Amino acid sequence: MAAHDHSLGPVLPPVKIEHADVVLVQRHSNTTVTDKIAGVVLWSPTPKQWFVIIAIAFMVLQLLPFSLGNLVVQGIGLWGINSPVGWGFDIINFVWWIGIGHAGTLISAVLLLFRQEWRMAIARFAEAMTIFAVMCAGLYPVFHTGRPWLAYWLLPYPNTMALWPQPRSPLVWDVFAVSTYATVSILFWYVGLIPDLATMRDRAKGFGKYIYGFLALGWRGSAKHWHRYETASLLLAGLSTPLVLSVHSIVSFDFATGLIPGWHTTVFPPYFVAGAVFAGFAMVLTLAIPVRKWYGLEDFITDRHLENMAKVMFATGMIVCYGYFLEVFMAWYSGNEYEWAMLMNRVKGPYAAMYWALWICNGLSIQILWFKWARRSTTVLFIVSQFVSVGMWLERFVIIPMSIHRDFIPASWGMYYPTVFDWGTFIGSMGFFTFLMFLFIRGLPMISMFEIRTLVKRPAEANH
Amino acid sequence: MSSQPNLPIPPPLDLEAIRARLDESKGPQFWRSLEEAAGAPEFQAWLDHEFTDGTSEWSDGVSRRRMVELLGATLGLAGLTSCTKQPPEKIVPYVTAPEDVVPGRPLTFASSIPGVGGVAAGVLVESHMNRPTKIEGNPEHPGSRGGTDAQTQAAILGLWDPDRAQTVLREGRNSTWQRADESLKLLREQMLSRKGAGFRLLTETVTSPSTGAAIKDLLATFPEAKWVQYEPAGRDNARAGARIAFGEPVTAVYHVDQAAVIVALDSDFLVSGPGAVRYARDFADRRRNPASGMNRLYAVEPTPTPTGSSADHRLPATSAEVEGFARALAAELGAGTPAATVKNAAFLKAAVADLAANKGASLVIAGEQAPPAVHALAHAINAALGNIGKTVHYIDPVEVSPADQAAGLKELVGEMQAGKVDTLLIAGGNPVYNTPADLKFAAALRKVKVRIRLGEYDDETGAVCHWVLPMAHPLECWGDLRAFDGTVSLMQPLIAPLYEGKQLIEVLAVLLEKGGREIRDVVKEHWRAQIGASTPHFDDFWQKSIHDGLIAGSASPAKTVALRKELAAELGAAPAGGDEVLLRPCPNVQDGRHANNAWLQELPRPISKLTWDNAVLMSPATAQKHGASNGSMVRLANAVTGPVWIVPGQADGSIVVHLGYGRTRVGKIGNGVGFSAYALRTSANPWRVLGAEVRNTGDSQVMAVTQEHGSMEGRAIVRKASLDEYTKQPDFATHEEKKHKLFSLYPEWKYEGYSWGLAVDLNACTGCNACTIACQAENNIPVVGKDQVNRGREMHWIRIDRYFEGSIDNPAIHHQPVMCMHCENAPCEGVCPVAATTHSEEGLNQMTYNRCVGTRYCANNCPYKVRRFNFFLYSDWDTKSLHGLRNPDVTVRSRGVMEKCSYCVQRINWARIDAERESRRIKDGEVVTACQAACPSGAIYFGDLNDKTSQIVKVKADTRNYALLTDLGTKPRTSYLAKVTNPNQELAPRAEAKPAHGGNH
Amino acid sequence: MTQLFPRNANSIARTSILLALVGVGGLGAALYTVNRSSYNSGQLIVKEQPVMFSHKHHVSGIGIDCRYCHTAVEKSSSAGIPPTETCMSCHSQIWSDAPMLEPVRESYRTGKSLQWTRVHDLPGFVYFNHSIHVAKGMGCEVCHGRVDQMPLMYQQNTLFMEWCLDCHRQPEKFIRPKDKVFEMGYKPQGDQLALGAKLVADYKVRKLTECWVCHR
Amino acid sequence: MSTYAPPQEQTAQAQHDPADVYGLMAEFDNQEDLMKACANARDAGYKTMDAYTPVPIHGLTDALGWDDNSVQRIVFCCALVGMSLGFGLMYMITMVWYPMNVGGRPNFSWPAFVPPTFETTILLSAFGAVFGMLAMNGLPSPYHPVFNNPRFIMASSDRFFLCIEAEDPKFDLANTRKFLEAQHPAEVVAVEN
Repeated sequence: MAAHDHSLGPVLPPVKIEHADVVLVQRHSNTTVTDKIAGVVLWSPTPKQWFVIIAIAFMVLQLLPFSLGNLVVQGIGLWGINSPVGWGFDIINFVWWIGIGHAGTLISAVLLLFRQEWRMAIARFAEAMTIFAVMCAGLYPVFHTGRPWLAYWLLPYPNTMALWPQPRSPLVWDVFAVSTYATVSILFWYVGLIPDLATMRDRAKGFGKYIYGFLALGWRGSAKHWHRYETASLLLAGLSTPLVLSVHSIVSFDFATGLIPGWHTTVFPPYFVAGAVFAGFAMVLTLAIPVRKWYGLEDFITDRHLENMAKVMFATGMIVCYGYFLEVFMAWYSGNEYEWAMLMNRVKGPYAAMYWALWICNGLSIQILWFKWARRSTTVLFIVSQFVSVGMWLERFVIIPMSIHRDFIPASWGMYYPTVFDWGTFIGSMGFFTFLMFLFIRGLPMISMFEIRTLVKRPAEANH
Repeated sequence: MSSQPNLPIPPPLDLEAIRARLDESKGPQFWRSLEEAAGAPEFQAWLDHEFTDGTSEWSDGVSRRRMVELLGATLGLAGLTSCTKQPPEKIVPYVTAPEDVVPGRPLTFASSIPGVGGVAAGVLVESHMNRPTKIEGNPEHPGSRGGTDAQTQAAILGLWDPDRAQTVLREGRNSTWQRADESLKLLREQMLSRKGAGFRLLTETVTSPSTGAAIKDLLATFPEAKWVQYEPAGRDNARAGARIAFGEPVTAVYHVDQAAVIVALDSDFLVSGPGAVRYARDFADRRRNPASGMNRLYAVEPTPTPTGSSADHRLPATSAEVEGFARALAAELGAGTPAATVKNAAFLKAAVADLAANKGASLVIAGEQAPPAVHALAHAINAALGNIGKTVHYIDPVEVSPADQAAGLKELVGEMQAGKVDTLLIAGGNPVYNTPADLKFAAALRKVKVRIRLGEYDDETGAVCHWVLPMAHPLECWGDLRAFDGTVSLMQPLIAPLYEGKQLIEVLAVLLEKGGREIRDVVKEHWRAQIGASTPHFDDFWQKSIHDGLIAGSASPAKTVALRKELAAELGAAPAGGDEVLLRPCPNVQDGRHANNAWLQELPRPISKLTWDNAVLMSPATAQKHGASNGSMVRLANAVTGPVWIVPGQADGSIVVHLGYGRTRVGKIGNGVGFSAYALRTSANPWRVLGAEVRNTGDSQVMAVTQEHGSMEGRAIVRKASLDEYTKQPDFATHEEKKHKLFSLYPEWKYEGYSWGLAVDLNACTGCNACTIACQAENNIPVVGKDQVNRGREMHWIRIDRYFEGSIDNPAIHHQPVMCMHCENAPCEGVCPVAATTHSEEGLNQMTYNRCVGTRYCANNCPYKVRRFNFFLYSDWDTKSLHGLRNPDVTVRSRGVMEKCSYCVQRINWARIDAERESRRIKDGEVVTACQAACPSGAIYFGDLNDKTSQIVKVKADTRNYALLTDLGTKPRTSYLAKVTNPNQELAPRAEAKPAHGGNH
Repeated sequence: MTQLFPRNANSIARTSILLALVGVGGLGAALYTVNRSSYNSGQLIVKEQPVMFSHKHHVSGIGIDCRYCHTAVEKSSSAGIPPTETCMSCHSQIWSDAPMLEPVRESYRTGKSLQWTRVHDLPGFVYFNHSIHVAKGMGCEVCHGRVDQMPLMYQQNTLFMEWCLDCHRQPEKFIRPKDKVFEMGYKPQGDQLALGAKLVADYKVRKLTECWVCHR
Repeated sequence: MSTYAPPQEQTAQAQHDPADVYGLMAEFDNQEDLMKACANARDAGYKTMDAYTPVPIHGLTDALGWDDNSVQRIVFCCALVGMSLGFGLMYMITMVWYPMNVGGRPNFSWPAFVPPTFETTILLSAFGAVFGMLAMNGLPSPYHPVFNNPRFIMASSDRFFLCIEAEDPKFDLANTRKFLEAQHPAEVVAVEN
C-alpha cells in the first residue's frame, strides 16, 4: 500500500474520443477501470466545480428548514392554496420528484432485464438520483397536511382509538407505494454497491478502509457469492420493474380516481409512467453531462450513452404528447360539458400560458432529437433536458391546480397564486437534492466498477 | 360547571372554553407555549392582532408575520411536542343551584331586539348555563313567525363583543357609575332650578312605551328641556309621505299574502325595513306552490336588491325615474294626480293593467329611502285600488313620538351652535359619526358645556363627550318595544350586564330621582297602569307575556284614514333627473351600528358578494363612462374616495354608496373598514346627491369578494321556468336527466332507521343571508378577515351563490344557498386516507375534526366545493368573552382541519337522545336546522326521508324537486325546488330564458 | 497481515444485527405499552381535591343514592356536580365543625364555588351523554367502577376510544336491568350474555359506532 | 500492470503446520486460466473449494461443480407472505376491525385493496432477495481466512484466485500444491486459518 499515492493516480490521461460509438472506450484493463473510478473518490484531486456546486446547494438547502419550520408553526395557510385549489406546489412537486426518480429504477432494473450493456455506466449514478429524488418527494406528502405532526395516522398501526387508515383512499396507496419504492430502491442500490465497496476497502487508506470495509460486509468475490448475487440482482430487477410502473400509476390514481374534470382520466397511469421516465432521463442527462466532463469520464459515459438516453427521452416524450392529444380528443369525444369546459379553460383560461408552455417544453423542444447530431451534442441535450424538466413540472401544474380551480359549480371557481413559502419549499428541495447528489459523487464510486470490468475486452478477444 | 347565577362574566374556567382549548389541535397549546416563550410586548401585540379578532390584521399577509417567523420556527417543535397530555381540568359547581337549570341542557327565553327605527324583532334566545349563545325567531311573534334577519342573528356576537364600552369614563379616565350618578344628581339640581332649560336629550327612534313614558315624565318635570330623536336611516320619508297622503304620520302595515300583484317602488320590503321578516314569509307563501295563485312582483329600483332579484319583472331606474314611474302609475290608476311620462312605457302599461285587474288584491310598496312623494303616491294608488283594509292597513305610528327627525336634529344643532345647550345627553346612536356633514355636528357639540354619552361603544361620539356611560346590550335589558304592527314585544335580560352597562331608562330614573327601582318592575308597573284595569289576574298575565315575549293582542288597531285633497298639490314638481349618487344603509352593517360585528362584516353582501368593504356601486355603462373597473378608486363630489364595484342591473346614472363604513372608533373589527359616505350627506337631501362630480383617481384597491364568477356557464345549476312552462311541464327541472338511467357497479346501501334530507325552495329564497349567519352562530364558525377572504378562504358553511342571467344591464338574478349535499355516494369520503369523513347510518356525511390530518383531498374531490379548511388558527382562542358565545355542543375547530355543514348534527343527536330515552321515534319537525329556523321566507325544509308523513318527503315529492350534478352519481341528500317565475305575458320575459333543463346536453 | 477486522468481527457483526432487530421490536413494544399505560390514560390515579371526599363513606357507609348529588344524570349530558348547598344540607348539622369540611363551609359563606379536579376527563371533541346511557340500562358501575369502595375517587377505566367501542359494539356484555342501573356490585342472575341479549332487544339498544355519535 | 507492489517478503514461500492451513490459494492473472484450473480441480475430484474474482463469471460455479437456487425459493415464499399480509390487513381493517360506510362503497371493496397488496408483495420479496442472498452467502463476514493472503486485495480489482480448502477430503498440502502449480498460476500460497 505504501507505494500507493497520487502520482500513481489515473494511469490514462483523459483523451477526447470523437463519436465513440461504444459503451466503453477500449483502452482499459480491469486495473485501469478500478484506478480511474475508485480514484475519483480516493486519490484524484476534486475538481473545483464540486466545491462551487456543493456550496451553492448547501445555501439553497437552507430554504427548506426555514419554509417548513414556519409552515409547521404558523399553518399551511402560508402556502397559496385555498378553496377551491386545495393542492398546489406541494403535490405538484411531490409528483415531479417522484417522476424524476423513476429513471434510475428504469435504467437499473428494466435495462438489466433487457441486458442492455450501456446501462452499466449510468445505473449507479441514476439509482442514487432515484433515492434522493424520492427523499425530496417524500417531504411533500408529510408537510402538505394541515397537521403534519399527525401524518403518522396514515400508517396502519394498532392504537387506542381502534382506528386504521382508510384503504380506499389513493393517498393510503401512495403511502404503501412510495415507502416500498424508497426501501427497494435503497436495497437495490446498496446491493449493487457491495462488490465495489469491497474494491474501495482494498484500495482506501487510513480510517476510510474501515468504513468501506464495514459497508462491504466482508465481500470477497467468491464464485458462490457471485452466483447468488447475480440471482438476487436479477430478481430485484424483476421486482423493481412492476414496482416502478405501479408507483407512478398509483400516484396518477390520486387524480384518476377523483371525479374532477382533468383528473378523472383513464389514460393517466401509462402517461404518468412515461412522463416520469421522460423527466427522469432529463435529470440524468442534466447531471451526467457536466459530471462526466469535470471528472473526465468520457471513456465510460460515451456519446453512445448520451444518444441512447436521448432516444429513451424522445420515445417517452412522444408517449407523453400522445397522452396530451388523448386528453384533448376525449374532452371532445366524451361530449361531456365539464370535460370540454376543462379543455377550454386550459386552452384559453387564465392559466392558458402554462398549458401552451407545456406543449413547447415537452412537445416541441424534443423534436430536435430526430437528428443524430443533436442526440450526440452535449449542449443540445443539456438544453433540451432543461426544457423537459420545466415541462414536466408544468404538466403537473396543468393537471392539479388548473383542474380544480374551475370545476363544476362556477360560483366556487377561484384562482391559485403561489407564495414565497411555496417557492422556498420547492427551491429548497432542489438544493437538498443537489447537495446529496454531490456528496454521493465524492464519497462513493459513481460508476459500477465490477460491471464495467465485464465490458473490458480481454486480450484474448482484443486480439481477434 | 359553568357560571354562577348573577355573575356578570363567565368564570375563567368555563367548561366550554376549556373543552375548546382541549379540542384536537396542538394549536392552542402551541400558542400558549409561544406566548410563554416570548413575552415580548410586540409579541403580545402581534398575538392580539393576529388572533383576538383574526381579521383584517392578517392583511399584508406574510410580511407582517416576518417578525415571529424565526422565533416561531425554533419554537415549533417545542410547541408541538409539549401537548401530548391534557392539562387537569377544574369543575366549578354552583354554590346554590338556580331553579330549572340542568347542567348541560340549554334553556330558551323569549325576548325582543330593536332593529333600525327601534322596531322590535321577537326572538327566542338559547342560554347555556346562563350564557346566551343563539338567537332564534319567536314563532308567536307577528314580526317573526319564527324567522329572523341576519342582523338579529348576529346580535348575539354584539352582546359578547370584547370591544364594547366596558366602564364609565370621565374625560377619558376610568370612573364609576357611583360618580356618574352623583354628577347626574347635581345636574338634576341645576335643571330643577332652570326648569331644564338648556338640557337636551338626543336618542335614536324610541318605540318603547315605558321608556317613552319616562321621557315624557322627564319633559314634564323639566318643561324647558327638549327631546330630539335621530337615526341616519330612520323613517322620516315614510312619515312625511303619510303626512302628505293622510295628514298624519300613520304607519302602513302590509298584508303581502293577500296581494296577487305587488309593485315595489325602490323598496326592498322582503329584506329591510320594519316587518320585512314577516313580509318575506307572506310573500313566499304565495310562491311555494306555483300551481295555486302565485303572486307577481314588479320591482322598480336603482340598484338590485334581494327583493328586486325575487321580482318577476324588474326595471332599473334612477330615483327620479322611480318617482316618475310612481306618478305615472298613480295617474293611470286614477289616483287623481297629474300624469307623467316614463322611460319604459311597456313596463308601466303592464303594471297598470295588472294592478287594475287586481283591485283589492294588489299592493304598491314604497321603499324606506324613497322620497316622501313616492310614499304618498303609493298610499294614493293603494287607496285608488281599494287595497286599504285588504292588502294594507294603517295604524298609529309605532314610534312614541313620530317627529321629523331631520328637522329636530337641525334645530338642535342650531341651538348648540348658538350655545343655547348646556347639557346634552346622547343615548344610543352615534351623531358625531352619522349626522349629515353639512350640520358639522361635532363642532357644534364641542360648544355644549356638559356632554354625556350613553352608548354601547366608546365611539366617535364618546370621544368628544365628558362622560361615557356604557349602555346595556338589548339582551341585558328589561323593556318593551313595538313591532312593525304595533305589537308590544317584551325584553328580558338573558345575562346580567357583562360590562356595567345600563339602559336609558335607568339614567333617566336618576334624573327623575326615581332610582333604585328594578327596571323589571318599572316596565311591569307601566303596563299595569296601562292595561291592569282591563286585565284580570294581571300578575299571571304579565308572567305569561314575559314568557311569550309579547303582550298578546297588543297589535295597534287599524286606523281609518282618508286621502287629502291637497295631496296632488303637495307632491310638488317631479324631481330633476340626471346623474346622482344615492346613499343607502348597508344591507349588512346598516347605518354603521353593526360595524364592529365581524360576522356581518364578513358576510357577503347579497348582490355584490363583497365583504369587509363598502363600494361605489355602478352600472356597467356608468363604470365605462368613468373609465372605472372593479376596485378602481373614484372621488365623489370631492368629498369621499372609494373603490368602484360594478353591479349588473343597476340603473345607469345612479351611483349607489352604502353608509355605515369608515368607522374610526368602534373596535378592532370595524375601525377603518371602508369609507364613510356620511360626508356626502346633507340634511336637506339625506339620500341623494344630484350631479355629484365623479373623478377616477387612477389608483385601485383589492376587494374581498366571495364569488368571482357570476355566470352559470350554461349549466343546469339554478333550474327555472316561467309559470306557463311549468304548467306545461311540471317536471321541467328533471325530465331531461330522467332520460338516462344512472347505475352503479356497487350494491346500494340501505338506510333503515332515520334518513335525513334537506331541501331549499329557490322560489322562496331571497338571498337575504340570514341562514349563513344562523349557521355561523350555531356551529362556532370562525371569521377569517379580509385578506383571507381574498385568498378564497372564507369559512361559511352555507354560501349563497348568486348568478346573473341575461343582459348585463338588467339581468335576472338568482340566489342559491349551497351547503354540504350529504351525498350518499360521497366523493369526499372515499379519498380520505384516515377515515375522518365517513357516512352515518342515517345518511349523514360525517366530518370528524379530531381525526382529520388535513390533506384537503376531500375538498378537492367535492364537486360542490362546500368543504372549508382551517388554513390558520382561525378560531379565536384568546378572547375570553368569545368563549361565552360558543355553542358548547359543537367542537371549536382548530388549525389544519377540514369542516363543513353537518345538518346541525348536534341538534339531531339531542333529539335522538330525547326520543330514545322515551324509546320513540323522532317526530317530524323535532329537528330544525339552524338555517331552516332562521330563514324568514321558510325556504329551507329538513327532516326524515323515511318518515313518509314528514314534510320533507312531501317537499321532495314536488315536481320541481331536483338535485345538483346528479349525473355524477353522487346521490345528494340536499335538493332544490326549481325556481318558477310568473312573468306578465304583455312583457317580454325578463331574461330571454327558456327553462334550463336538467342533465347536461 | 491484511486482515482488516479481527477474528471475532464476524460474531460481533451477526450479534449486533440480532440485537438491532430485537431493539426495533422492543422499541415498538415499549411505545405500545406507554401508549396504553395509566400515565397516558390517567387510569387508577387519585387526583388532588379541595376536600377529601369519600364516595365509599357516603355510598356504602351512609347509603346515599348517586342521584342525590348527581341530579342531572337522568336528564342531561352531564351528571352534574352537587352545589355546595347540597353538602351543607347535611353538614350544617353533622360534622358541622369538622376542620376537613372548612372549604365547604367557606364556599357556602363566601359564595365562591369549590373547585374540584375533574376525574373522568374526556377531550373536548368527545360528546358523552349520561342520560341516554342510564336510560338504556348502562350501570354507573360499568364505567365508574365500584365507587362505593373508593375512599378517594379515581378513574376506573382507560376511557380510550377502543374502550368505548368495546361496549358500543357488544352492549350485551355490560347492559343490566334499568332498575339495577344505580346499584353497586350488581351480579346478573344467570348468564350475562343471555340476559344482555334480551335486554338489548327490550330496550331497543342500538350499536352506534359511527363518528358523529360522539364527535361533532 | 498493477498499481501495487505487495511487499515481497510476505509472498515468500513458508512452511506451514497443516493444522492451521485454511487452504491453498492459486493466483491467476486472467479468467480463462482460472476457469480451466477450476474444471481440472473438479475433475480431479476436489469438492470444497472456491474461486475469487473481481467480476462475476458465468459458468464458473459449474466449473467448480457447484449449484444453488436457495435465493429463488426464499423470494417466492416472501412473495406469498407479503401478499397475504397485505390483503389480510386490508380485509381486517374494512371487514373486521372497523367496518364503516365510506362513500357508499361496500365494506369489501376489493379492487381498492389491490395496490397496497401489490406493494407489500414486492416489498417482502425484495427483502427476501437481498437478505436471503446475504444470509446464504454468510455475509456479513468481515473476517475471512482468504484475506490472510496479502495479494488477495487484488481479487477485488484484477486478479483471479482459486482456493482449495483444507477441509476437502482429497486435500493434501504437498499434492494439492503440486496440482495447483500445474495449472500455470502466477503463484500458489498456503492461506493460514
